[in-house]
Formats: sequence, structure tokens, C-alpha cells
Amino acid sequence: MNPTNYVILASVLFSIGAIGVLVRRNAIIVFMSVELMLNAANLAFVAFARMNGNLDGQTVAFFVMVVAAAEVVVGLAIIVTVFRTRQSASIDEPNLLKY
Amino acid sequence: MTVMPAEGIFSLMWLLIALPLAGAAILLFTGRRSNSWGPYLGVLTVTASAVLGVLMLINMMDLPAEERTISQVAYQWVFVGDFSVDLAFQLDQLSMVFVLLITIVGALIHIYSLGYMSHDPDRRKFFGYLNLFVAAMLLLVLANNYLLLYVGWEGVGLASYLLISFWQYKPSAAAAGKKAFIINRVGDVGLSLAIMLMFVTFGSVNFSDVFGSATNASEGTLTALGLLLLLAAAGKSAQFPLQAWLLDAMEGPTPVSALIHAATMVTAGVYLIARSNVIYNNAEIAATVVVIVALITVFMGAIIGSAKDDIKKALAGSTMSQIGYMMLAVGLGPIGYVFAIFHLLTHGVFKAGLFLGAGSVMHGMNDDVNMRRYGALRGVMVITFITFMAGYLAIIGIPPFSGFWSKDEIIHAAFEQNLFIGLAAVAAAGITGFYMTRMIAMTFFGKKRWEDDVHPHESPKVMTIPLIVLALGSTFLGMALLFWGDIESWLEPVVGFESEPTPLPSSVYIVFTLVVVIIGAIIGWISYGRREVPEVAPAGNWLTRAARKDLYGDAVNHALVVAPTNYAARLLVWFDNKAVDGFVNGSAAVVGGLSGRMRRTQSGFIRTYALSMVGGAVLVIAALVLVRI
Amino acid sequence: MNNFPWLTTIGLIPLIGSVVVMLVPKANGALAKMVALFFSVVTLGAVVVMALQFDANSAEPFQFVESYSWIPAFGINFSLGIDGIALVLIALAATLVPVVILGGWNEAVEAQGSVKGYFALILALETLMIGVFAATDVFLFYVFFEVMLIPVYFMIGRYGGPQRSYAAVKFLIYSLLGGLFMLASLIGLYVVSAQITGTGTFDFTTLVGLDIDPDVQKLLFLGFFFAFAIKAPLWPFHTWLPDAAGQSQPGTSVLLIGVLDKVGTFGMIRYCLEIFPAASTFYAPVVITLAVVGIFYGAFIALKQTDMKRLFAYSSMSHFGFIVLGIFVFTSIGQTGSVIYMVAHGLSTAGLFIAAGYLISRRGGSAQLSSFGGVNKVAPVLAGFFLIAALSSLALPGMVSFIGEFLVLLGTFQQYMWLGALATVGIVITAAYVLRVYQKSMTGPLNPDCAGMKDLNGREITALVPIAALTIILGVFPAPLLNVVNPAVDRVMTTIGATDPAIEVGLAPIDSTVSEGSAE
Amino acid sequence: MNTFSAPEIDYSAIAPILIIFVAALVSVMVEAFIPRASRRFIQMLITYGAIISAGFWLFTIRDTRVITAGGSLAIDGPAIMMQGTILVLALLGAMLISERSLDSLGDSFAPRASALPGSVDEREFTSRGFTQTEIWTLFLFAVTGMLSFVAANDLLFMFIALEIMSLPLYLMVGMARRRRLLSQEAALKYFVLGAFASAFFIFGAALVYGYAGTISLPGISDALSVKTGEGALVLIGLGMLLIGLFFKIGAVPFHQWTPDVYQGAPTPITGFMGAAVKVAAFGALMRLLYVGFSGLRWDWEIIVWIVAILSMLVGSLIAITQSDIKRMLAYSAVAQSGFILVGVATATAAGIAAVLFYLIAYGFVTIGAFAVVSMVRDASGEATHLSKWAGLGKKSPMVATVFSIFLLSLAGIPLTSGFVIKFSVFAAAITAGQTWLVIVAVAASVVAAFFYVRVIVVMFFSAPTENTASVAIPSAFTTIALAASATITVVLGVIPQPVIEMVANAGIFIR
Repeated sequence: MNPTNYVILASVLFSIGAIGVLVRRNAIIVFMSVELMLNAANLAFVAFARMNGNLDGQTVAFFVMVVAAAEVVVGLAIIVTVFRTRQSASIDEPNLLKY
Repeated sequence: MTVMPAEGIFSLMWLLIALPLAGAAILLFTGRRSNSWGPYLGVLTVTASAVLGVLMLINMMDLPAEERTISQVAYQWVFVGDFSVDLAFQLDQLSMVFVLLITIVGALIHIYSLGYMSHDPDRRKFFGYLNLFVAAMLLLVLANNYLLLYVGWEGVGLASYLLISFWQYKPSAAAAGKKAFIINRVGDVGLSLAIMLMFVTFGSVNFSDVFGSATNASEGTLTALGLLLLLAAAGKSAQFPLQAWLLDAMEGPTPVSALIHAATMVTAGVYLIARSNVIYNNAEIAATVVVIVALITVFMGAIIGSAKDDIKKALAGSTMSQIGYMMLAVGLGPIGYVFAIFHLLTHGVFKAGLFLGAGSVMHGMNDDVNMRRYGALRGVMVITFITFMAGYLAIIGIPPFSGFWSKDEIIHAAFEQNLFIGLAAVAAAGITGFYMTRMIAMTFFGKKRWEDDVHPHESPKVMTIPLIVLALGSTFLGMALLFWGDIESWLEPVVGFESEPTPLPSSVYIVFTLVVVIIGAIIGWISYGRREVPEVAPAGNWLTRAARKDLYGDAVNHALVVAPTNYAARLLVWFDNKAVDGFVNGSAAVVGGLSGRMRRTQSGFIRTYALSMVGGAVLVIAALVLVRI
Repeated sequence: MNNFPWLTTIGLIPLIGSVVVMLVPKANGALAKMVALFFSVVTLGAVVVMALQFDANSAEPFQFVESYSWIPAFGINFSLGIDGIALVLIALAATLVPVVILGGWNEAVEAQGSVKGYFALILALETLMIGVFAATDVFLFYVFFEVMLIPVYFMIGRYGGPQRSYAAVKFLIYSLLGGLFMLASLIGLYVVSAQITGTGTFDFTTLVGLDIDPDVQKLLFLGFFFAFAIKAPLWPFHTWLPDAAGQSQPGTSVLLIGVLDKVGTFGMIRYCLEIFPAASTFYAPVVITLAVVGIFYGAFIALKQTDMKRLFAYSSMSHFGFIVLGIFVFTSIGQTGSVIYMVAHGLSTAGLFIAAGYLISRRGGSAQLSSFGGVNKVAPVLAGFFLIAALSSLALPGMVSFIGEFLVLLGTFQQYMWLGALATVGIVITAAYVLRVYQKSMTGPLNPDCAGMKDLNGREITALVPIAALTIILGVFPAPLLNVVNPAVDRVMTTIGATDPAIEVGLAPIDSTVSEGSAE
Repeated sequence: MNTFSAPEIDYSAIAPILIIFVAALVSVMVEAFIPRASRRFIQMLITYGAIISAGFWLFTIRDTRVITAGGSLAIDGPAIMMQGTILVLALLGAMLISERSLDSLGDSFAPRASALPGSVDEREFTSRGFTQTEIWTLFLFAVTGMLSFVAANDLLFMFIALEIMSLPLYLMVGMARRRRLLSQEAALKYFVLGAFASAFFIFGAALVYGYAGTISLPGISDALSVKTGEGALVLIGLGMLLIGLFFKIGAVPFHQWTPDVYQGAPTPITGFMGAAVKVAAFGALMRLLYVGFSGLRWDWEIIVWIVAILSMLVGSLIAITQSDIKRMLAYSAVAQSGFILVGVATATAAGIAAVLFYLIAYGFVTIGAFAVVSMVRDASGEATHLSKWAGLGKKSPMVATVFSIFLLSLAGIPLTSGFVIKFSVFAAAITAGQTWLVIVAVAASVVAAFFYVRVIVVMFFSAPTENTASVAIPSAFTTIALAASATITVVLGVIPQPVIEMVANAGIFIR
């Protein structure tokens, strides 16, 4: 299969992730959308690694996974704290800081 | 004309000015401390100047005619690039007579004021201002260049301002002073511009340089110079159309009216034109305009003087008219300059006498100025009456009183120039006879029309002695100057003199004029001496009504100048607040409003922020990609 | 010439004074004032000593030159030096500061801000004023130019009237607006100098010698001119001034209008004209138009003002019109006139504001003309000084302002006859509004509210005497000013390549004078 | 298959990063094993010790110019300059974090971030005087990330450094002792948006990798010079990389987190973050643009212009109507980013030097300003509403004066560092022919001056009211940090030459 298709798929996934961030209200889902975007990047890296014929892309993908994991830790910590305080996972709920 | 350096007594020329100036400085700056002796110091300084002036006259008479122009340079005053003006004085025959007029009449009026102002708490200040005036006036006539003359010119204006509004707690006095100053400023514009034009044309503003080179300049330039100087002269000498301030100036104490607004300052315009004779001699149009302005003023003054019930205002109208005569004479050119100065001198003396006499009357009448409440004062104020009569006969021009000689010469010169000018001058002389007779009749003759609490009495000696001296002057000065002093040949080296033949012998004009004057006087006597004078002025005809309103001088000024100025000022204030400042504050408001709106975009919702980031992303990528394509 | 760093010394004295004043205990306000007065008088003394050593006929463009490397990376030096124009303006500043301290003795009240702070700010401002006139490095000039805003900002904002915040902010923002555009031009100038000489510089003398492309000049000129026009203030950039003057204490106004605003006109001569001669010539018609509009605009509005301080502000705007006019007609007479006018205006402004300040403080802070009337009756000395200042403002002949105004008009007339004639008409309106103030406040029936008004005390008189004396002495004997200003102006004229218009006819040869003058 | 060869690593050159990193690791151990009572002291010891020793090390290697760690790290002049700046700012930031005298309850951080706001637990922790010490660990990690960020020479390392820097900050933002709801909200916003931006960054990296076949910046540059086709790929990739970095520097339109986070975060963290993150992110941005994408200069220039103008104008404009001092400073930070971008857009040596200088001076002003903010308090803690600052100049003249110095510096008044940096940036821009950009910047400066000046008006020209906050007496920590910032602000304004030389000697980014 042509690696270009993977890149296109990655772009689609990235877009889905971005749209998810914009339209979903639940903090967890928003967060998952971000992870989807990261993984789209991973896919693109791997696909490009294949196209370029070097391994840099694959290496990057691993690193990104690790980073994503770290991000999950931090992110969930924050989201959980906010959830505990507000009893709501809605991302629109915390709206004290504005203007 | 050779200019001689100042030697001998003439090296004290600066002292003529310095003495009264020092007097003014001491009186004004030492404050209350000099209250007791200040007035006497004021009298002393002017008298000293007068003595010095007389000594200089004696010395000058010893000199040959062509060496009588004496100059004293103090130091280089203003110097920039090509422009260089000295602080320097010049005493010649013309300034000499002015020095004497100013100092002697000035000294007399100072003495008179000792009595007249004896009860005024601000007496010291009054004498300080008077001294300041004398100094400034002397500077005016002694300056050897136009710029320094300007200093004196404005200095007398300042003194006049201060003295008109001397009783400044009266709103009318305060307003009158301001009015005088501002109208004079209009004249100053003329003087300023004339000086500038002189510099641009000749590169110098010294009298000798300007007159020496005047013929090299184009006639257009000289005409412009002449008209500008005329504007200046009209301001200072209350000539049409800048006459409106003089009548209001009578708000000042009477000695001020006598000294400044009759004898000396108001004649400065005549001096200026006589001094600048070379320019007018070469600028026919300017000279003609001078004549026109003068004739208008002669009649305006006379008509106003005929309608006023306020004795000082009537005299002020008369002053306007008489100065108009002088201006007429200078406008006539070399045939008139000498006589203008001649009339200026005699008028200075007799008008000062008349004003002081009026002051003496007011002094006895509780400062009432309304002649309709006078009457029959000849019995209670004998000295005042007699001295006033001397002035009266002088001004209407009855021989051998001094006014006769000078006015007659002017009328004669007018006939030499032009029949109509001559006839006009005669007609005005007739009106003079009318209004002066009216004044005499209302004041000294007829029945008592005094207010109940008024007890007229003769003034103290300190006032009457100056009156007597001035009355003697009114009587004899004309003859003295003409026959003994030989005023024509005395002034000729400075202002030039020539005479033209007239179609008829001189005596015809003299008799004709006298007849007209006497007719005027008789009409005045019949109207006011023989008939009862009503205490409330009758309505009168349109001319009387107009004359009572100063021939609508104020109304015209208001309509043409004051109202438009006010309107423009209000418009600009509005513009400044709304448009200029409005723009500034408006910009601030727009920025603030924009800020307030943009602030709302910060909604606090994460997803809005994310959307804006995506929007930014689209923008960034689009910019990158589109630019490339 | 001796090598003593006069300018640095003179600049430092008030700065040290400012620090010392701040060290005075808060409770002892009187001591702080005395200290401030002492330092300002010492500064004045030092300026006088320096001025006596100034060589009016020196061939050098600048004297008392000092130069230390400051930011070599940008070719910036701490360079000082003065010509005659700078000298007289420094002298003006040094004269007015003690006068303001003495005249504004009671202006600061502890309720608003610290008393000693006010006087410390005045002294700090003096340092900056001296610096701004003495700088011969354009960058250094700019630094002083901008930093000066800060003490004034605090002086207006802390010690001013009810609307002081608004006025102070308006003043600052307006000035910063001009200043920042000037900064852009300044940098542009630096870049241009780098392109021409290879190394960028801010050194004034080097910049003057550069042959900058006229089109570039036109751009750079605008930045400088905009800043100076706001500062001066030229119509229509003036609206900060009435607010600032109306709200600030009289002493602040004196320094603001009397000295600070002169930086604008000083800058026009020194920087706009000399560095951008081609652009100056190009823009002269526009500038002259603005100046003449300003003369009449300010005067007309002054006619209708009811607040004394705002009135003086508008009148100053009119006067600044004259000053700018004199600068941009490119005649030595006009430019010398402008410099004299700057000095004269500084003195008359000081006299007016300080006298008005006495009045206002006696009437509980009201500056409305209607609050007064007949003051001459109760406080003749105050009225007298007020009158002298007012007459100086209307340029009465015999006073130094007359020489300035007349020379400006003469210089204008020489170049543009009709414009000169038009501007001369302005003197009538000046008289009208000046005398209106005097009439409304000092004469007429006594306003009952003014009945108990005390006349001036010794301290107050002492503040005004030097102003009145200088106004008259320099009017009668202006040689000390002209001697130092003339060579400086000649240098400016040479730099910009302008020549005075020729005399039209000139004097007739000597021998012909005998036959002229009078008829035989 | 390629044989694996271990990359050459110049340990000396990267020692500063390693020192801080190791200290962070040790700090984790301390949290795990040391008793609570002595943790704070030891953490502080480790932190200060690490920062100072890293600083000294950096000083000794200041002339190093090397690309190391397999091309991942470039220790060049600008990197060392910025690392030094970050370390000094970190030192000052650490001092603010150490402060315990201002608040009656202790330092600025929640004793237990996990405790529910307003819960019994929280009161319990507070009353028992618990002190949060994890903040130090997070702080050290964040500094590690920053130090790496400015030296990152390939996209992967840049991404990792970005995350190492950001993740601890997300947490630190949420740890305020007071107003915890705001703090947590700020953390959430910062985190979600930050992660979002990171995703853009890494996807952009993927696209660039797809184009260039390498993730090393010099490699990308080489690829750009030889390849011609597939322009869209690299352009979109560059765009997405820029989005990630613009987010960090708070440039419009990626700025909206800034005010919320600045306001919600504990003030010491705001100060540290506002100063140091900006340095780090601009370092990365410049390296990315100059080293990796210099070949696309004409393309990215336009973007930088647009973003610079938007940042300057929007930041300045919105700041005018702010009534909270921290929010106002946040918008001011947005505007300042715009001014710095003007320097970045020049892409000249003078521009780099100007930006470096700007970052140094701005960093100190920011830390100092937030130090003052942390001191102005009323009963409910920090009084950040502007109305409570009314008459502060009368009540506490010294503090108000110092704050005015910072404000005047931000407004760019001469004799403060703020003027010199504006001057340098404008000079660089005009030299580079971008006069029109400077004109916009000047206009924005005037608008910006308005709100800085407004604070002075409030402090000095209004009378104190009963609502006026008072200035708490700080311990030596804040005092020193404040004094140092103020002194540096003035000194840089009066004698900037040494620092100008320093940044000029730093030279350009090596490749």
C-alpha cells in the first residue's frame, strides 16, 4: 500500500482530533482527542519514515508515545482535581477567568 | 542736515528722560513709604526736566541753524544681522519745541494735580504714572530712530492706560483704559509694519538714514509707509476711524485729560507725520489720505463736541477736532508742517488750560461733569472763569489770542492748497465757535442749575496758579512764537517750509474766517446763553442724537470688529473643544471602546480559545501556502 | 578654554540637591524647601559663572564640550556642549527654578503628596532641563527629552487640581506619542548615518555634516518635527496644554510652559533645521501656516477663557506660534527673535503663573476670572507684578518680549511680507485678551470674596522681583542675549545654507543725504 | 541495516542541563525518602545549589560553540546566553517561591494540591502547617526543559524539551494556596490548550520530516536548499511548528490562555513563567527559524510580521480596560511578545542581539513586577484588583516607586532597560528595512504606555481609600529578588553597554 495513504489517514485523524477538541464538552474526551492528534502525528512519522527510508521517524514515534503517556499523567491529575472540586467533567464549567 | 554730537549741556540730553523716569521708578517701587513726599518728588523731576529743556533751548538758539540737530548715542540696542538699532537720542528744533511743551505744560499740570488730587489715597501712584508718562513722551520725541520712538509711543500708551483707568474701581474707567490701549494697538500695527517696511527697504530705521534715502525708494513703498504711519498716527491722535477711545478716556482724572488727552500724547500722531515729512512729500496719495482723514475728524470732533453735555467730553470732541486741524496741516505738506506744529503748541497750552479750568469747575461742583447742572459760575469762580475765557477766545481763534494765529495759518495754508479744503476748515472753525460758546454759556452764564448739595467755590492757589500761567500762554504764546520766536524759520530745517500764493489777499481769508466763527459763536450764545437751558437734554434732531452717541463710533466698531471677533472666538472655542480636543479624546474613547469589545472575545471557554488557535492555524498556513502560490 | 566639566557639574548640582531633599525627614517640610532653594541658587550661581566664561566670538560651534563614551555599540556618547542658544535657555531654566521654588513655596501640601517630593522633583527636572539643552548627542538629547516627562507627570498628577490625573495622563501620552515617532526617526537617522559613513553615529556635529538624501530627510524630519510640535505646542497638537496648565500648580506650569515647551522650539532650530535642511525648506510653508494659524487660534480662544490658567495656556500657544514662525522663515533676524522670544516668554509665563498662583491660593484654589475683581484695591503690589507680567506677555516695547516679538515679525516680514503683516495683526488680539484678564481680575468693583485678601509678603515679592527686573533690563539692554545668540544663529543659517533677503533699496550714499531730508 | 554507533556527547557543554536534571531527579528521591519536616530545607538546598552550580559551569564554558549529542543539542552563543538568563531568572523565581513571610498562612502554594478546596482536609493541612515541597521538583524539571529548549537542535528534542518544560508548569499553575478554583481552572486551560498546541507542533514536525527526511534543523535547512518540489508539505509543517511556539510565547491569536493562566496561577509561578518561558520559547523559535528554515525566510517573515502586529495591537488594546493587575500584565506580556517578534523578523545578527537583550531585560522586569504584586495584599490574600492599589504611592512609597520603575520600563521610558531594548529592536528592524513595522510598533507603544501609566495614576494620583491594600513585609528572599530586578532594570537602562556587548558577542545560531 502506498505510504501516502497513511499520511492522508494521519491528516484525517489529526483533523478528527482537532475537531474533537473543538466540539466535545467532556474534558476526558477533549483530552482523548488531543491524544488522537498526537497519535496521528505518530502515524505520519512512521509513514514518512517508510517513505524516506530512514528510521528517524520511528524513533520519534516512540518518544512521542512516552511523552503522550507523561501528558496523560499530568492531564488526568489536573482533570481529576478539577472534577473533584466541581463535580463535573465539563470543560465549559470552569469559567471564572475571563475578559 | 548734519547731525552733531552732543556736547556741553546737550550731553545731558538723556537726563531729560531719566529724571522723570527715575521719579516714576521711585514713586512706583518704593510703595507706601513715599506717600508723603512722593508727589513733590514727581513735581520736582518734571520741573527739573523743564529747566533743563529751557537751558537747552537757550543753547540751541546760539547755534547756527544747520547745527541744531544734535544726537547722543547711548549704546547699540538691538542688533541682528543687517538690523542694528541704537539707543540714541536726537534733539533738533522739532523735538526741542516738544520737549518744552511736554515739560512745561507737564510741570504745570503736576503742580495743579497737587491740589486736584490732594484727597486721593493713591496720589503717589498718580504722580508716578504722570512721571512715567512724561518720560515716555520725551523718549518719543527724542528718539533718533523709529524703533526707539515706538518704545516711547507705547510707553505713553501704557501711561495713558494706567491713568485713564486710574480710578479703576469704576468699571467704566477700567473699560475705558482697556479700550484706549486696544485701539492704540491697532495703530501700533501700522507703526510696526512701517518700521519693518523701512528696514526691508532701507536697511535702517534711523531718521537720518531713512529720510536720506527716501527718494530712492519707489513711490509705492513710500505711499505704503505713509499710510502705515497714518494708521499709527490715527490711533494715537484719535483720528477717524480710530477715534472712539478718546471720549471714553475722559474717565481719567482731569489733569490726565489735560496733559495726555489734550496737550501732548494725542498730538504724537502729528509729530510722527511731521517727523516723517520726507516720506509724505514723496507720497502724494498718502498725504491726500491724511487730509481726508483729518477733515472727517475735524467735523466729527466738532459735531460731537456740540452735542455733549459732559464738559470733559465736549472738550474731548473739541480736541479731536483741533488735532484734526493739525493733521490737516501736515497733510498739506511743506506749506502746513510748520503751522501744524505751531497750532499743536498753542493748542497744547490753551486746551490744557481749558481742561484744567473744567477740572477746577468740577472740583467746585462735587465732580459733576454735566453742564446742564452748571450755570452762572462766573461769579463764584472768578479766576477759573477768566482763565477759561482766555482759553475760549484762543480756541475759537479771536485775535490776538494764540489760537487765532495758529489756526488762521492752517486755514490759510488750506486755501493755498485747495479751495474746498479751505472752506471746510472755515466751516469747522464756525462750529468751534458754536460749541465753545455753548460750553461757556452753559457753564458760566445763565441761571444756577446746581444740585442742592453743591456749593461751588474757587479752587486753591496750587490749582489756580497753573491756570493763570496757562491763560497767559493762551493769550500770548501765539504772538510770541510767530513774531518773536519766528517759528517758521525755526522749524524749517527739520520739516521744511514753503508758501504758495493764494488767489485773494490774506486779509480776506482772515476776515472771512472771523466772520464765520463769530456767526457760530452767536448762534451758540442765542441757543444757550439767551435761552433757558433745560436740565434734561431735549431729544434733539438726528444729528444731535448721533453726536451724543459719538456718531456711532462704538456701534460701528462693535459691528465691524468686536462682534465678529467675539463670534470667531466663540466658534473657535467650540471647534477647539469639539473638534480638536474632541478628536484627541475621541481617539482615546475609540481605543477604549475597541478594547472593551475585544476584551469580550476572551470568553473564558477553553473551546473558544482552541477555536481561535485553529483559526490562527488556518491563517498561518494559508498565509504560508497562499503566498507561495 | 579650560577643561573643567562645567556642564556636568551644573547638571549634577540639582540632582544631588534632589537626593538631599529626599533625605530630609518628612516632618520637616520647611527644611526641605530651604535645601531645595539653596541648591537651585547654587546652580544658578554656577550657570552665571559659566556664562561669564562663554566666548561669544568663538569659532567653535560648541563650548564647554565634554564627551564620554556611553553605548559605543550604537555610537552613542554622553556628549555635552553649548552654543549661545543653549546657553540662554540653560540660564533661563536656572533662573526660573529658584523663582518657582520660592513662588511655589506652599504649592505642595502633604495631603496630596509629600512636600519634599515636589521640590525634589523640581530639582530633578532642572538637571534634565540642563541636560536636554546641553546634549550634543542626539540620542542623549532624546533620553533627556523623554525622561523629562516623568517628573512633570508626577508634578501634575500628584500635586495638581481635581482633574489632575486626566491632565497628567493626557500630557504624558501625547508627549510619548510624539517622542516615540521621534525615536523611530532617530533610529532612521542612525541607520542613514551608518549607510553614509559606514559607522552609525548620533553625534550631532557629524550628523549635521551628512549629505542625506532629501526624500529620506523628508521622512525623518516628520518624526522629529512631530515630537517638537507636540511639545511646543503647535496647532493642532496643543490640547494637552490647556488641561495640563489648568490642572497643575502654577510652579509646575512655569517649568512646563516656560522651559520644557521651549525644548520643542529649541529642537526645531537645533535638530530639524540643521540636520534636515532640505526637508525644513520643503516643509516650511506647512509649518509656517500652522504657526500663523496657531497665533490667531490661541489668541482668539484666550479671549473667551474664563479660567486664568487655561487662558495663559492658550496665550502661550499663540506665543509659540510666533516662535515657530520666526524659526521657519529662515532669516537670522527671525531666528534670533525666536530665541529671544523663548527667553521672554519664559519670563512672562513665570510672572503670570506665579502671580496668578498667589491670587488663586488666596481665593481657595479657584482660577476662575469671576472669582476675582478689584484686587488692585486690596493687593496693589500683587496687581502691580501681575500687570508687569501681563504687559510682558503682550510684548510692550521696552520689555524683552517686545524685542523677541518684533524681531520675529521683522524676520517674517523680510521673507514673506504679507504673512508678516498678517501676523502683526495678532498683537492687537494679544492686547485684548491680556488686558481683559487684568480688567476682570484686578480692576473694577471689589469682589466681596476678595475683600480680605492680603497683599504679597516678602517671600512672594522676592520670587517675582527677578522676573520683573530681567524682563525690563533685558528689554532695555538686550546685548547680553544678542551677543551670544547671534553667532549661534549665524552658524545655523550657514549650516542650512540660508541667506537673509537683501535690503531692497539700501541707504543712499553719504553725500546725497545733505540735499535730502528737508526742503531747502 | 545501519550499525548503531553511540553519539559523541560533549558532557561539559551540556553539563548545566544535566546538573539541573540530576538535581530534579534527586529532588524526586527527596520527596520519596526524606521526612516531611526537613524536606523543604533540603529541596531548597538542592534547587539553589543546582542553579548556582549550573550557572557557574555555564560561565566557565561561555565560549563553547558546539553541536553535540548526535546533533540534538547546539550549545552556541545564543543558547548559552539564554541558558544563563534562564538560570538567573530561575534563581529569582526560586526566591519568590521560597517566600513565606507575606501570607500569614505560609507560602503561596496549597499544602496538598489534591485536597478539595474548602474541605475539612484542606483546613486540616493548613492548620498543621503542611508545606508543599513537590513544587521544587516540578520547578527543577521545568528549568531542565527550558535549558534544553533553547539548545534543541532537532525537532524531536525540541518537542521533548517543550514537554519537559510545560508539563511541570501545568501542575505548578494549579497549586495556588488561595483562590484555588481559579488556580485549578487556569491549570486546566493551560494544560488542554498546551497539549493542543503541542499536537500541532509534533504533527508539523512529522510533515517537515516527511519533506526533509530528517528532523535535525541543519538537515532541514540543507534539504530546503537542494529540494524544490513538495513545497506545500514543508510550508504546512512549518506553519504547525510555529503554532506550537507562538502558543508558548503567547502571541496573538494563540494568546488567549495567557491572561487566564497569569491570573490564576500562584503569583511567584506567574512571575517565573512569564519571564523564563518567554526566554525559552523565543530561543527555540529563533533557532527553528534561523537554523532550520532560513531558506524559507521570505515565507515565514510574513507570518512573523502578521503575528507581531496582531500581538502588539491586540495585547495593548485589551490591556487598557483590564482592572486586574495580573491580567493587565498578562496582556502586556502578549504585547511585549509582539515587540520581540519585530526583532525576530529581522533575521539579522543585530536582530538576534536585540532579541536576546530584550529577553534579559524583560525577564527581570516581569519577575520584579510580579514580586511586587505578591506583596500587595489585603485580608483575602493578594489584592490584584486595581482599585485596591489606589493611593499605594502614599501608603508605601518605596514599593510603589519600584513598581513604577518596572512599569516605566515596560512602557519604554529612557533610563530604564525597557527603553534600551525597544531602541535595540527598533534599530535592528529599521536597519533591516522594516520601518513600517516599527511605525506600527510605535503606535502600539503609545497605546501600551497608556495602561502602564494608568497604574501609576492609580497608585500615586489617587488618595488611599479604606479598600486600599497594604504592602506585606517580605522576607529576604523577595526583597533580594525585587531589589535585584529593580537594580538590573535601572542599570541596564543607564549603562547598557556591557550587556549589549555580551549579547553581541553571543553571535548567531550555529548550524
